[in-house]
Amino acid sequence: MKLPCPLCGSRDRREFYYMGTEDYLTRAGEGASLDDLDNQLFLRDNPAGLTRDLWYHEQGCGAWMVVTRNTVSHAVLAAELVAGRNKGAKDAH
Amino acid sequence: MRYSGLKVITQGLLGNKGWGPAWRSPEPKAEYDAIIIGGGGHGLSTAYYLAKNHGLTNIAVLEKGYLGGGNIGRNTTIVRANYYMPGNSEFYSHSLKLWEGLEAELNYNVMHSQRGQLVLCHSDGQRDTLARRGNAMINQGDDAELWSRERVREEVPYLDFEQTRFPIYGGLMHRRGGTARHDAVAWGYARGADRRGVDLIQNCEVTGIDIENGVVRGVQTTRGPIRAKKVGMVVAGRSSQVAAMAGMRLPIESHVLQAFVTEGLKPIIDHVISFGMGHFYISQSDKGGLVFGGDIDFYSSYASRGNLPMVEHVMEAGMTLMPMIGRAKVLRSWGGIMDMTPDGSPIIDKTHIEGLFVDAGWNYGGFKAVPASGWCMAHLMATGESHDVAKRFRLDRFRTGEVMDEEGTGSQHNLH
Amino acid sequence: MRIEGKGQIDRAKPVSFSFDGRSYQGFKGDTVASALLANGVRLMGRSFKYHRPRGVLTAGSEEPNALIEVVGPANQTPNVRATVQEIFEGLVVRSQNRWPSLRFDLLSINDLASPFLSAGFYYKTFMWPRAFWERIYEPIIRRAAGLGSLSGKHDEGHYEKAFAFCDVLVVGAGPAGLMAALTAGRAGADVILCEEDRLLGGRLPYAEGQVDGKPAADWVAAAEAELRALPNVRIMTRTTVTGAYDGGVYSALERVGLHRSPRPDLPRECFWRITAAQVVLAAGALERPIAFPMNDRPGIMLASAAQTYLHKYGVVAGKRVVLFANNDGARAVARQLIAAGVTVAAILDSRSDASAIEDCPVYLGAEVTDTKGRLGLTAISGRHMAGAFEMDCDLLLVSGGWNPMVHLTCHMNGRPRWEASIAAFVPMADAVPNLRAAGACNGAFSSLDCLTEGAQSAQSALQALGRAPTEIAVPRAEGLPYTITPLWQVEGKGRAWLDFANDVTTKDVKLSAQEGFRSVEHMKRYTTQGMAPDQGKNSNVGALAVLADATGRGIAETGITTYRPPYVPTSIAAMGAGGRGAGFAPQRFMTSDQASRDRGAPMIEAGLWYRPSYFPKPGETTWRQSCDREIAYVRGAVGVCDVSTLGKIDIQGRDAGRFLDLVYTNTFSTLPVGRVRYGLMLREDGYVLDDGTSARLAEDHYLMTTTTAAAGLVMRHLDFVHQAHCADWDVRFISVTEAWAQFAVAGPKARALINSLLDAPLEGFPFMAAGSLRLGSTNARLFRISFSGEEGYEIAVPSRYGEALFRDLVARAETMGGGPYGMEALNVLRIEKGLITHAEIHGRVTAYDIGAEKMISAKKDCIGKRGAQRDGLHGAAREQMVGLKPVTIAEITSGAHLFDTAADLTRVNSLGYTTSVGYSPMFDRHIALGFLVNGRARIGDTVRLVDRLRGVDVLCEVCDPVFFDKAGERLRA
Amino acid sequence: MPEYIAKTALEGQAPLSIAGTVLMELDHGAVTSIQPFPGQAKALAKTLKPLGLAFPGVNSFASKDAALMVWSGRDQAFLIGADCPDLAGVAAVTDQSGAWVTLSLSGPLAVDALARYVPIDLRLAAFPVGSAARTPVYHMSAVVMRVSEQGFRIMLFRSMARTGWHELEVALKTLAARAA
Repeated sequence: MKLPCPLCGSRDRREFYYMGTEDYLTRAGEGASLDDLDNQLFLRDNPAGLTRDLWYHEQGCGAWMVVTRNTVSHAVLAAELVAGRNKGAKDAH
Repeated sequence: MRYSGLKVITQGLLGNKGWGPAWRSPEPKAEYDAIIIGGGGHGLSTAYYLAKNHGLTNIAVLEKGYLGGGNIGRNTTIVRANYYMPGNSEFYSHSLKLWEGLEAELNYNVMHSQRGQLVLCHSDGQRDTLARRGNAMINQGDDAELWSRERVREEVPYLDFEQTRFPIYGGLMHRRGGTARHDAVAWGYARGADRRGVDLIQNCEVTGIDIENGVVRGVQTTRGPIRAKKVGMVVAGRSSQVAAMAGMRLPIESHVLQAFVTEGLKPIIDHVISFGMGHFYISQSDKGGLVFGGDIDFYSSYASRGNLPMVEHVMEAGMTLMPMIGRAKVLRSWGGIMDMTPDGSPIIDKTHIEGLFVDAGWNYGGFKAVPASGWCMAHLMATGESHDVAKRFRLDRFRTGEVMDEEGTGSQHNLH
Repeated sequence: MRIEGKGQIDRAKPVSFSFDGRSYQGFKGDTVASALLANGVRLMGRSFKYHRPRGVLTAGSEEPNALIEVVGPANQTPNVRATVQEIFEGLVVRSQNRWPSLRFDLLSINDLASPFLSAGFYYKTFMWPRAFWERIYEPIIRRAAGLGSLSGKHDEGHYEKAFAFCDVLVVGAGPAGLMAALTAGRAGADVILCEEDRLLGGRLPYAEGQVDGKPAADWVAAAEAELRALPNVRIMTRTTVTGAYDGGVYSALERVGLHRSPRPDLPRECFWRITAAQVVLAAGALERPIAFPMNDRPGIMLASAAQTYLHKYGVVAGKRVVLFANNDGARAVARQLIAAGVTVAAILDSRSDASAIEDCPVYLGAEVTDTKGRLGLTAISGRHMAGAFEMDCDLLLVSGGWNPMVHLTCHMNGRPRWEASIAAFVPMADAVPNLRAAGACNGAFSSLDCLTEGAQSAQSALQALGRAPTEIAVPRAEGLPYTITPLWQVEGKGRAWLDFANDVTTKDVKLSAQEGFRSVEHMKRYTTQGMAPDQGKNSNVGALAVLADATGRGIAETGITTYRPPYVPTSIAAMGAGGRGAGFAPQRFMTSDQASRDRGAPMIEAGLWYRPSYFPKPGETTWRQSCDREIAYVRGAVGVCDVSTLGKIDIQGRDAGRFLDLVYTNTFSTLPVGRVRYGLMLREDGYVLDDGTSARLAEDHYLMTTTTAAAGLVMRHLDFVHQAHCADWDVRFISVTEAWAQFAVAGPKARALINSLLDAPLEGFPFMAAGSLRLGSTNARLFRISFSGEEGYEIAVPSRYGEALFRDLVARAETMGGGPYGMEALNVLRIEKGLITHAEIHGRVTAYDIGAEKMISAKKDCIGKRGAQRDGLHGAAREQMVGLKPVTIAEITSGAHLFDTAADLTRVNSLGYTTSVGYSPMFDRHIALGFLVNGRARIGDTVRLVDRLRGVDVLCEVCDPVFFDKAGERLRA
Repeated sequence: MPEYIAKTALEGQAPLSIAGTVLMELDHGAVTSIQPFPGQAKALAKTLKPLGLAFPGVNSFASKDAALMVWSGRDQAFLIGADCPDLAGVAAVTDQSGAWVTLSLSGPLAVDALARYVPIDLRLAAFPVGSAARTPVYHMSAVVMRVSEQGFRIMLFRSMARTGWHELEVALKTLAARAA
C-alpha cells in the first residue's frame, strides 16, 4: 500500500502511523457536551466505502495528513496536510 | 441423526449413503418471534441458546452468504480465559466452561483442544503485569501458572533463548487454554439450532430494519420482508452497516486482521504461544499447519485482505522468537474484519430501539467468545435483561468512561 | 530413461545426490524429480491421509505429490517440491510422511480404512470420553497428519529482503511475457521480468511449429539475448511473483542459494517487494488432471509434465505410454514422444468426434476406469466406443484441459469469470489496478495469441505510462484454436482423486453436497479440498465441477473459492528475513554503554535501549547486594546514573508556553525562566498519557522531558496537537533526545560533585532550577531535579561528550564514597518516594487515581480535560494509588492482588493490585506501590496482599505512597 | 576544570570495503536543526545567504564548500558542517551534532545494498543526485542523501549507529556472495 504524502510524495505504508478518522480533528474542549466527546473519540460512521482518515508520516517528514480512501478497495484518492487543511499547504516547506 | 463412532463405521460399511443434511434449507416465513441477523458463530450460538435455554423456537437466522462465512471461518482458533479486567474476566471464564462441554452439548466434534496457552514476557515489568493477570484468572476460578525462564526452556526448548532481541524472562501458562476447529463450531451450533427448529436462511441479506415509533417490527431482506418482535444484530465485521439501517452510529471502527497457515508439518508446536513483545501468536493445527498471526494492519478496512508491512512484521517476530519455524512455508494468508471498539472489549446490549439488540465489537477476541456471547445475547433477547457475566458490555460505557481497556492503550480503536 | 540429444541440461556436468540414503546421478540443470525419473525412480512420496504411494504429477511448483525433505548441515527443509529443487553436488534429500520407509509405510493401513475416513468423519466421532481427545485421539491424529518435519533447531540459513521499482513488471517469461518485456523494453520503460523457472521461454520451446520462421527455442534464445542487452530490463529468474498488494506492490520470492551448495553470506532466498506502475501478468496456464478411478498411482502424470521432462531434461518416465485427454493440444505430446522414439501404446480421447489420425492407435469416446500397480503403474483398463479394454503401460499421461493461472488477479478480492468455450476460469479485467493479463493466463492458448496479447498488453501499459507506443511486429507462430470437451470425472468402482495432496476424492465432494455443505466454501472446508500445499491449483476447478454436478448447478453459479497470497508457499524465514536474533528491532545504546559494560554491568532492555541493571563489585554474589550498595550511594553519598534515554523535546517560539499549557494539565506559560516544573499529560480520553518535567530555558524556549517508554508516543502526540489544533501558532519543536547525554547526580554529596566540575560553586540554584554552564569548552545544561528524593541534579552535555563526562562523574563520585547506580537501585529509590513510572501510569489510570487531580488546571483548557471530567474517571469506586508495607518482614511481589483481611480470595473481592515492589534498605523490608479501591481513605488500614501464582500472602499496611520525607526537605537541602 | 573528549558515534570504526564498495563513518561536524517560524521564510533566506545556501526544498539537499543543508522534515532542515548564523526570532535552532551518525556508502553495490532496507524508489530518475529523503533504513528513522550516482550519505540516530552499520555490512556481504 502506498500513500501520497503531500510533502514527500508517494511512500510505502510502512512509513506511516494510522490514527483513525478525521473526527479527531473536531475537538471536544472544555465545556463540550458528552455527545461532542462521543463524536470526537468513540462513535464512527465506519463506512464501507469512502472515508477520510488521519495518518502520520512517522518514519518520514512528521506531517499529519487527511487521506481520502476507500475502505473496501483500498484505493487512495487524495491526501492533504492536517496543518494546511483550512488554508492549503502554502506555508509548508 | 446422532453422530457417533459407531455410526461412522456403520455408514462407512454402507457406502456413506445414509448421512442426511446437517441442516435444513427452509424458505423464510413471513414472521418470527425473533430474528438473528448474521449466521456466524455468534449468531448461530445465539439462536441455539434462544432455543435451548429459553424455549424460543420460532426464530430465524438470516445470513447474507453461507453459514460461518465470516470471522469464525477466518481466525487463528484460540480459546482462552485469561483476562484481567472485571467484566471480561467472568465473561470469558463462563465461555471457557461452555467450551469444555461443547462436544457433548452439540454432539459435534469441534476438536476443542486444551493444549495450554503460554504468554511470554520479556522484562521484569511484563512479568509483573502477567502475574497481575494470572492472579486475576485464579481469583476468577480459572487456571494460571507463572513459568520461569528455565521452566519455559524445559517445556518449549525451541525458542531462541540466546539471541532473540527481547530475552525471554518467563511466561504465563494457561493450561485450559487451547484451540478448536473453527468451522466445526459454526456447523455444530448450526446443526444444533436447526435440530431445535431454528430456521437457518442462507443467501438472505438484510437490507433494512423496520422500526415504528421506536419499536422494531421486522427486517427487509433480499428474499422479502420478514416481521419479528425482536431482532438481534450479530454481525461483527459489518456491525456499523447493519446498525446504520436502524439509524445508529456505533463506537466501532473496522480493521483487517491477517493470519497465516503453513504447509502441513509433523507435530512440533504443542501449545499456543504468544510473544509478548512482537504481537505474534502461533499454534499448530491437528492437520499439521502452523497457524499464526499478529496485529491488525492498523488502517480501517473492509477488504478482508492485508498488506505486506504487517505480513513481514509478523514473520520477523516469528524469526526472532522461534527461528526453528523459518523453513516452514506459508501456504495461505487471509484477513478477517474486526469490529474494533475504543476499549478493546465487546458490546452485548439493548439499543434505544425497543426489541433491537446488538452483539458486536469483538475486536480480536470473538472466536473464544462464541459460546458465551450466544448464551448472553440469547438471555438478553429473551428476558430483556443483561446476563450477569455480560452486564458491563454496555453500549454507553465509552461516554461514561466505565471502560474495560485491557491493553491500557486508550480510546483509539485500532490500538487494542 | 534419458533420451539422447534432448534436454536443456549440461551433460558434461554430472551431479551426484542422494535420495533416501541412496546415491543417484543426474546432470546440472536437473531437478530431483527429473533426475530420479531418469534413474527409473517413480515412487517419491506418500499422500497425506491414506499414505498412498505417489509419484510426480507435474514438472513445476504446483506439484502435489512429490514433496520431499532437503537435508542440510544444520536444518532440514520439509515439503520441498522435487519438481523444483535443482540438484547440486552433495545434495541430500529424503521422502517424508512415511514410516518406516517409503516403499513400506505402516500408515498405509489408512487406505484400507478409507470407507470410515470419509469427508468430515472426525466431526462425528472421537467425542467420548471427553478426556480422550487431548490424551489419545488428538495425539494420534496429529502424528498421522502433517507432511514433512522441521528439525526443531534454529534455522541457521541466511535470507534477505529487498525492494525494487519498475515501470512495467512482467510476470512470467513464456511467449506472452517475453513479448511484453520486449515491447516495453524496446520503448525504454524500466522493466522487471520475473520468471519462476531457471530458463526463459515457458512452454514455447516445446511448441510444435515455428516462431518467426525459426524453431521456437531459437526465437526464445534471440528474445532473451535482446532483453539481456537492454540496460532498462532486469531479468529475474528463479523468481516467483507471489502476491499482489495495494498500490502496485507485488511480492516475489527468489531462490538464490537453494540450488547451490551452501556457503557463507549466500542467502537461501530473497523476498522482494516490487513496486510497479504497470503490470503484465503472463503467468501461463496449468494443465489439469481428470478424476478417473485410481488416478493417483506413480506413473500417472500430466501430459504437459511429460512434455517438459522430455524437452527440458531429456527424460521419459516410462517405456510404454498411454495418453488420456479431452482436448487437441495434448496430442502434440504423443507426437513428440513418438518422434523421440518412445512407444505410445494408445491415445485415449474422451471425445467421440475428435480426429483419429495419429502415428499410434487412437481410441475415441474413451475413458480410463481403473489402474493397476501397487508402487507404480503397470496397467490400465477402461472403455471406449468399441467396448472395454485393458492395456499394459507404465506411463499414463493425462490432460483434462488447461486452467489459466488467474491467481494474482484474485489477490485483491477479484473473482475470475467462467469461460465456457475453454471450460476454464479467466481473469476479470481490472481486478487488480494497472494489471493486464496476457496469453495463457488470460485464456489465450495458441503461441500466436500469447505473443499477440503480450505485445498488446505491453502497448497498453506504455500508453498508461504516457509513453509513445512503438510499432511492434508480432512474430508469426502457430495459431490453432483450442478445442476441448470438458471431462471432469469418470464413473467407476474405485476412488477418483481430485486433490491428490489432501486425498480428496469425488466421493468426498458428493458426500459434502449430500450433507448440506453445498456452498463451494462449505465443500472446501468440509472436505479440505484445495487446502493442501498446492492450494488446489491442480484440483479446484475439477472439484467444483463435481460439486456443481452433485448440486445440479452450473459451474459459474457454483463459483470458486478465493485464491490468496502467496502464489507459491513461501518460507517464514524469507518473509521474515533480517528478523532473526537482534535484527527484529534496532538496538539503542547510550553514550555510557561501553563504560557500563567495562564495569561488568548487566545491560537490560528498556524499550529499544540497553541500560545497566546494576554495577557489580568484587565479592558481591547477588544483584541485591549491588543494588543495596548503590541505593546507599544515593542516600548516603552520591550516585551517578545515565538518564539519557528519557525523551527530550526542544520547544521554541512565542507560543511555546501556550502550547505547553494545551498539552499539559498544569500551566507552564507562567513558569519563570531558569525553572523546571513537573507536568502531567493526558490523552484526549482523559487518562494519563505521560509525565515528566519541562524547563524554561529562555522566554521562548522550553525543554520538555518524557519517560523513556513514551518518548516516541509523546512526540507523535505533540505533532498531532500542533498540526491539528494550533498549526498557526508560533511554536516549533524537535526531538533532542539523541543530541544530549544526560546524567543524574543524586545524594547528599551531589552538590559537592557538581561543584568539583565548576570554576565557582553553585549558588542560588534551588530545587527545580535550570541553567546552562560550560565544562571546559563544552556547553552543558544543569537541572536541579530528583527522582530519588535526595538532592539531585541532572547534567547534560552534547552526546559526543557523553562517555567522557560519564566516566568523569563516576570517578569523582567514587572519590566521595559513591559511584554509579543502575536501574534496580533507581527503581527502589523512586518507589521509596512514591514517584511513578509507566508501571503505575499503565494507560488505565487517571489523574484522580494518582492523586493528581488538582494538577488539572481550572483556569484553562487542556488536552484530555473534558474526557477526564466524565463520571467514570473519578470517585471512590476507583482504585487509587497507595503505598503498601508488610506488617511483618516478608517478601511481597508486584502483580499481587489486594483483599480485605476477612474476604474470600475471589475476583469480586479483589480490591486492587501492586504495580512496583522493591526491597528498601531504609525500611529493611519490601515496600510496594499499588492501587486500592478508595485507597486514600484507607491509609492506616491493613489489607491482605496475595500473589497466588508465587505463593505470597502477606498482611500489609496501607500508607501514603511517599514513604519518607513527604515534605521534600532532603531534596530542597 | 575538566576538558572532555568528543567521540563520534562509531569513533574508531575502520572503513569497510567490499567488492569496491566502501562503507565508512563520516565526521559530519556541526549539525544544526533549523525550523523557521511562521512568516519568517524571507528573513531566513537573507540570513542564510552569506553561507551560499538556501532553505532546501522538500526531498533535497544542497552543498556549498564544506557546508550542506538538507531538508529533514516538515518545516525543518539540517545545516551540516558549518556554524549556524544567529537566527533568533527567525527560526528555532537546536544543536544536533551528536544526535546522528553519518554513514557514507559508495561504490557499485551501494544502490543494491540500500535497496535491501530503504522502501523508496532509488532509481536515478526518481532519486537523482541531490535528492534527500526522510525514510526508514529497515526499522530505523533516517535521512538518506544521494551524493553521486553510486554514493549515499545516510544519517541515523546516534544510538542506532551500531545496528545501522551492521545491517549495511550484512547487505554488502550478501551482495558480494551472490555475485561470487
